[in-house]
Amino acid sequence: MLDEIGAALVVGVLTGSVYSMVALAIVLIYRASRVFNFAQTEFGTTGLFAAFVAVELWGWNYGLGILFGLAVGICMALATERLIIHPLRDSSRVTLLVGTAGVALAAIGIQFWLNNEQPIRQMPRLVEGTAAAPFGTPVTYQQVITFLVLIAVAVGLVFFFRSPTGLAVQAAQQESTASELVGISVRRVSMLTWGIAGLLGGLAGVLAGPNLTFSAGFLTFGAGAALLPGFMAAVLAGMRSMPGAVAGGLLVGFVEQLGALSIFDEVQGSRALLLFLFLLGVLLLRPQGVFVREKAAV
Amino acid sequence: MTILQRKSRKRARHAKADEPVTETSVLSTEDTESRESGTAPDATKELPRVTESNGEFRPSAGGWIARLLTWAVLLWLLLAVPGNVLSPFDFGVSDINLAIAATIFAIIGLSLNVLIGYTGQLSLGHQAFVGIGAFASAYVVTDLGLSFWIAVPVAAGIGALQAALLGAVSLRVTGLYFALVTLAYGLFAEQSLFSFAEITGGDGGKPAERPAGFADDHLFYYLCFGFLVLVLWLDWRLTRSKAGRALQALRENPKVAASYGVDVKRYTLLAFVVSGTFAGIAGSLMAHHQQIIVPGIFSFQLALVFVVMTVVGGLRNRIGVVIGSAFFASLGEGGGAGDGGGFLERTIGLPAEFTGIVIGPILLLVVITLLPGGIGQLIAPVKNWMLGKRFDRHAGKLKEVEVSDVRA
Amino acid sequence: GQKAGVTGFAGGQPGQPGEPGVGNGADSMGSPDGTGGGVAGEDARGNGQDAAAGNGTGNGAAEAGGNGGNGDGPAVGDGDTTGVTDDTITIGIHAPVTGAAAFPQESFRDGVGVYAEYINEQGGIHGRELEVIFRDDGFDPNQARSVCREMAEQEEAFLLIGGGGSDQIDACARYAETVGVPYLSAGVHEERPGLGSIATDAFYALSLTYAQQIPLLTDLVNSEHAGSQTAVLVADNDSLNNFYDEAEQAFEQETDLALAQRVPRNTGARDAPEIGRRICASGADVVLWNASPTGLINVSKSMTCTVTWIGPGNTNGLDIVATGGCPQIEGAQYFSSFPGTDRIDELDPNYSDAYRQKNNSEPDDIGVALWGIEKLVADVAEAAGEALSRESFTGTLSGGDTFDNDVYPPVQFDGDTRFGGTAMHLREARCGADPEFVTQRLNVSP
Amino acid sequence: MSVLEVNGVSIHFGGVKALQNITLTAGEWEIVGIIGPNGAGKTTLFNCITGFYQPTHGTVRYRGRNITRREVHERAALGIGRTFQNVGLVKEATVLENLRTAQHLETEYNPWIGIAGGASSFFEEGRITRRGRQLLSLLGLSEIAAEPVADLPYGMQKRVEIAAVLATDPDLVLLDEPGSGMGPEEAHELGEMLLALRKQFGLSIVMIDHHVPLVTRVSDYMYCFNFGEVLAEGRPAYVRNHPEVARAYLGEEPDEEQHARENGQVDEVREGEHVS
Amino acid sequence: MSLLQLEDLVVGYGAFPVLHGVSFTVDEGEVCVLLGLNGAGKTTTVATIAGLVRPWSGSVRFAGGELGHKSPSARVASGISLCPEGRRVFPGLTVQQNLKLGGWTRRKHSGIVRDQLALVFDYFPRLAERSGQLAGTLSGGEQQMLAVGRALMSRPSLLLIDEASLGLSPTVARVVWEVTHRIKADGTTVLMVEQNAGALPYADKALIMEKGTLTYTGVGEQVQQIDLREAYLGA
Ligand SMILES: Nc1ncnc2c1ncn2[C@@H]1O[C@H](COP(=O)(O)OP(=O)(O)OP(=O)(O)O)[C@@H](O)[C@H]1O
Ligand SMILES: Nc1ncnc2c1ncn2[C@@H]1O[C@H](COP(=O)(O)OP(=O)(O)OP(=O)(O)O)[C@@H](O)[C@H]1O
Ligand SMILES: [Mg+2]
Ligand SMILES: [Mg+2]
Repeated sequence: MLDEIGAALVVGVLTGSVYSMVALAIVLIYRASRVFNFAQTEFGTTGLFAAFVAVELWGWNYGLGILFGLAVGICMALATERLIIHPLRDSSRVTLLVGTAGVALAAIGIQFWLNNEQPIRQMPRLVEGTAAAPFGTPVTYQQVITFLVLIAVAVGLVFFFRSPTGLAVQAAQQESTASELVGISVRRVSMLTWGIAGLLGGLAGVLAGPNLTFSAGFLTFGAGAALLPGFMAAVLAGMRSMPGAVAGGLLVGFVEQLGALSIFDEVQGSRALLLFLFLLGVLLLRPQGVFVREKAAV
Repeated sequence: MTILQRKSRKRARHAKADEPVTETSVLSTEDTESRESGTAPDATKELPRVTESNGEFRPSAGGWIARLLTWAVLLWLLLAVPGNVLSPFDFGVSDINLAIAATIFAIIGLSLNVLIGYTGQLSLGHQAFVGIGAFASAYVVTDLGLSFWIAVPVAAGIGALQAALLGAVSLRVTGLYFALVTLAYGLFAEQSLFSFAEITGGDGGKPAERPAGFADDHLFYYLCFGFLVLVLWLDWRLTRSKAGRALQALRENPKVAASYGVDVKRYTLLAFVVSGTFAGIAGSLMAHHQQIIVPGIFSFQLALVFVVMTVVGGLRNRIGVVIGSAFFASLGEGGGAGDGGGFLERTIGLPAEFTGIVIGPILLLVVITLLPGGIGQLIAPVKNWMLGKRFDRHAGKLKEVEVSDVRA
Repeated sequence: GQKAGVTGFAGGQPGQPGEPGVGNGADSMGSPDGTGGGVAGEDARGNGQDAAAGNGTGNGAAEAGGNGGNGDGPAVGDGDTTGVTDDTITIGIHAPVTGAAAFPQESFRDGVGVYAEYINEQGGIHGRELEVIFRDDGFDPNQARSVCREMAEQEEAFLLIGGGGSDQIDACARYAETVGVPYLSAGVHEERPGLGSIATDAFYALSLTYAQQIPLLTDLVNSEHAGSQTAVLVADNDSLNNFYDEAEQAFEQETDLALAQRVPRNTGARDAPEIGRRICASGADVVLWNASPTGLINVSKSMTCTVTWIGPGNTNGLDIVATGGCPQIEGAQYFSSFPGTDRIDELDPNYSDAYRQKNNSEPDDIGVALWGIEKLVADVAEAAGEALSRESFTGTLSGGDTFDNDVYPPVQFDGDTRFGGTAMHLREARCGADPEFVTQRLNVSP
Repeated sequence: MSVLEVNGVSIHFGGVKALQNITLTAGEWEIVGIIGPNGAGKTTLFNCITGFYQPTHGTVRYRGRNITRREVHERAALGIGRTFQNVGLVKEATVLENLRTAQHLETEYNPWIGIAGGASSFFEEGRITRRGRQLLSLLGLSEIAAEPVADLPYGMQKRVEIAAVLATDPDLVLLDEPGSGMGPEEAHELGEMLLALRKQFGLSIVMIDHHVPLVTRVSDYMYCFNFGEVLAEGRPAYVRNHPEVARAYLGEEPDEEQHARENGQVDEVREGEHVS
Repeated sequence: MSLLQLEDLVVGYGAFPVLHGVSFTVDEGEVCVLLGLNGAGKTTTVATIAGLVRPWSGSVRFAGGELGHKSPSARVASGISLCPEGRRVFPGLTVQQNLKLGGWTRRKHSGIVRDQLALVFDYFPRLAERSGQLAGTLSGGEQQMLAVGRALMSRPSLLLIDEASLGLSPTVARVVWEVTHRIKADGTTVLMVEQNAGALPYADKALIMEKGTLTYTGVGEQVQQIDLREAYLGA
């Protein structure tokens, strides 16, 4: 039992670190554009596909392939901003949400199509091998790297939001007319944040991908599905706090993983059940979110 | 309770004496008692009569005939063609199935429109609402052996109940929290609830017989169409009555709504219940349409399709939502049948099976960026014209905001 | 009758009155009782137009009724001839090429109709050309049912073939049985809770079902992995309940079973580590995995130990699984009802040439599977004689003859059985080889 | 009997003491004016009366009934109507539609009957539409009945807001800066209108405004707030010329001796500021 | 020399023109007041100058150059700052953050930002008191002060103020007008929209607008003589 809980903790933190990375980007975009970005994980899957193609099919050097994947993720995010978000800037939030969902679905469709010859893919790891196996659960170097990158990114984002540019990002979202009137180019700010989100997405993709097989929609609905847990984590963070998003992702990962305990073996969908109960509990106890101080400034 | 209080207030007012207060009376508060001697005539009595607006557009005789003809063609398309009556087309099984799916999706779209459009709350778990309606209906018919006509109200009631419960929980919070709760609920239903064979009959699904007299696809279409008309009626009356206006005020400015006396919680719950009822009805019809309803289809992707079709149809635009939903139903049902001539396969190598999943979302993006108001925006001029107004290309268009690069 | 009416088994099979499962067009409720069906069939013949009216159930068959074509009395060979014209026979295949666990669309695009083209070049089947239509079922039982309905009723397919995905096969098979369209597929399960047997009327499994392959699996363990500890991991789809129970029991009795449990259908990041942990903790070295291939690979990637994967056919033995899963699944042994491309040329020298002739791509093992099934259909139709009808086709197929086309293991239906497989081929993953799944043994029978 | 009695109300937000022990009454058919520097707590008092804020101390009574803990919509049902400092209307709806919405409590059918399309709902809808039009014509707003509120100039929106509050059929109306965004001419008209409406509808009015001449002209009684406290109260002329008020609010030299003598002059200065 | 020059400006919303050919100039170092009834088009005029609304025809020239289709943010960089109607503070940011953002175009020169901040706090001590409060929770008048302060932060060469006195107590309104007078000395030109006659004593030039056209222009002494009621009714 203790072993199982230990394993759940390890696996929860490892899967959770991908959720956290997604949650960070979701919070970032939400703070910048007031939209829940459904395409976030597809920036990652697309980046992963690109890296895979570069490394495995074109025979590029691994590092170059990863950079290429990240670049594709960023480009996709920028294109989304220019082609969908910008033209829809005056529309309601769910229209924007549907726009990003459309981007995600289109990306998945295209991945499906271009990939249909070989639907099951594997990307080699950055560093092969297992760093440790606490409680019988292998922790790969890849996962250790993912976790470290997550922490670095989260710290970076906290500082970003404290910087003048970070302030401008929030200002642009809260009162875009006024932002223009103080000289902030809403357009540039928006591109900047989407670019960062694309980078985060790409990172999640190229870091999470090698641990599993991947197929179209890998990070959205596939084996590495992190969109919905990422969303939960982001909401738990009140859609604003960066450290909250990280903690939220890890927590969601852990709670979900408790469903894997053998006492729940007979319970169908124990993970979803636990998450649902957990969220209900959270909402009843702390309606304003878990990781938010009321009216926190940053 | 509140109504009673209000009535008593009115009585109190009518009990006042008759002398009007004079404008010049300048009294300090200490003397208020002495001023308790005037009256104000009841507002409604004194208000001037207003003549109804003048100079309204009236179509010419020719205009009326054109409109009537258009109506006739529309009715023929909706009523005669699917039944292969007076129709040069041969409506085969896949066509009629598509038509049925379209009506059912339209009801789902309208259900979601109540939530997203009227209350501004996003539901990411609507597949669960529909699914539970479907299994409730199948259960009533198959396990309890009762009639379809009992199953539909039961499904609607269960839909209403779950929406009310979920709504009550999430009323404590607003905005994305409701989306989150519905999302988690949907996943829970999909992975946990729908895994109970007692409810769903197992992965192979639960049979759901069609009602006597409607076993035939064509007849079943008319049944579904009837329900769609009913839902449209309810939805129309909702928006045209006090509840709809209260919801609009709530959505735009809850403080103002409350200051008008709108009970925020009560009306939000009301909208949830209405939405849940519609979803339950749709679920029931879906079960009897499929005849065996499998739990596997009620996945998050379906919930996403529901949201997408509603928004693409056009929030708060009934006809747009119906058209958008029908369109997405055909994308889903038709699967790969989109690329008839194999045109895309020859040109860009896109196989027919993938047209739905590749072209569909791209089409969606094009529609939504060109028409942020959805399909409803596109058809608004036609609709207005058919309702006897002047044809105005700009009707339904969102207000152009000539502001450069600024989010208003 | 109706415009797109589909011919049901409106009149019984005159040649074999009382043959259970055949000729009881009205019997769509799954009654195994041949007599009742026969009576209904008798009645139906009198009614001609409405086959089902006879026994008053009116269920399913009411739609299937219609132009039975045999309203005017019994004549041998004269039966339901939907899909058969003087010069064509149309058959329909469905399989998932989109959806959660799709097969490569290219494989189906290229593989479907290779044998048809080949046989048509040879003069067809009694002068009739074989036409194959294909529909994607999107890995969705509802869509499977509706594409099958479309193929049967609108496209008037003579028979339907399930290309993969047990839930879709189940859904389509059950539909096919309500309207009496012959339905052929690889063996999957025999029944599922709540819905009963998959094979009540028109269903024919051309290979061993999962459960029938259990003895093969225990034999495999005992012959090649003697002394190993075993684990049984089965997807939690309820159609596999039966398989799981029987496999657990068999492995318990005949091998050293260390772990038995159900696994989620799509094993990804969140469950793979826990499953891998349990396998390694149990000490098993041979693991029966009957769940999705991606799950197989994901679990194998998050394990600290190495094991030999084994399992029943067909999906996990496909080359695409090895291509995606190597090197982790090295040594995996999966049964399959068709050989890989490494052995097909020696078994049936026509396949590769015919494949290349139709397509400008290299033949693959999915093509072999399609080739084999089309070939089987053609063989049976050939044997059914000139006067082809659904009745004569199914009559021939289930008449007790063995059909061996060198691709599929021999198929034989006699008496009541709807599961005509007799053996399986065995494929083994050898990472680095070409193809990476080699055909290790042919025609392994229980 | 007073219509409104605010008794010792205090509220604070973190460190900010927005209201401290405020006591205020408004009698039947009385117009009470509130002035005071920015951030003095005027709007906060309205929020306490209408229920958007819960006072930390003190009670709010309406016609003798303690309503301190009532919900906002319950207070509205009792007959308290209010306008907002930054225009409280449904902006995307038309003016007439807003008036219908405002008659929520006047619309006497069950919402479910409305959804089902019961006959009574059609009848009521017709009635409230007519009543809405009557109100608009009374306030001279008939011409813009079909305009979406968002397209109207600010001053016009302020007027529509008053029409909407009247549509709720209130007994007590709280007006938060009704004259803001209005020119002198319009502010003058507004004053006339308020007096007329009070008479016609039998209203008690509490109003906040920075147009001191407007407030002094229409009020029967006046309060000046400062730092969450009542600085001065009494008849308008008294409050307006109160030295503390002059210093804290009007920014004039508090010269108590000259106070009486300079009354007229002070008036003129302010007349110059807010022509009315 | 005129700093701002509007020529035959036609602006509208949707299909309806609101300004029907407005022309006027504002000279450097001038305080100019734009008066007019509700809906006259005052807001539209200043919004066009700030770039929030695109003119249909006509030209806006600033410091000798045509502004054309420059974005609002680019105009701020070139020295135009607007305190908009309806305040539009950043509700989720603190007072201090709001003001800092007002100096966005000057963020490279921390000295200027610091000086301006001190100046704004000096003009409006209430803002200094509340520097850590979220702007959304300020009272209406406090928000208005913040909006004016924020517009001052970039030390613009042309300051546009749209009804600054709206919601301000007489004292604070007077402070705003005095500020315009004071910054004139630093070379800042001011164009302010007002409905309040109290602003007139501080103005060098007055424009009166009616239904989208200018009906009156007065300079110097004339300005002090304007009787608003007569001006509106009599024109
Ligand atoms: N976004 C808009 N869409 C349509 N019409 C508008 C819009 N904004 C303003 N108008 C119209 O333009 C005209 C001028 O409006 P503007 O706001 O410029 O007037 P204003 O002089 O500033 O009035 P106020 O003193 O009330 O602020 C008004 O008739 C108004 O109805
Ligand atoms: N929710 C809140 N959180 C923190 N402070 C608040 C809140 N609401 C109001 N305040 C503070 O309380 C004080 C009183 O605000 P209020 O809005 O009542 O002022 P007001 O008298 O209406 O001023 P104005 O004339 O500017 O509208 C202000 O200083 C304001 O900053
Ligand atoms: Mg206020
Ligand atoms: Mg204005």
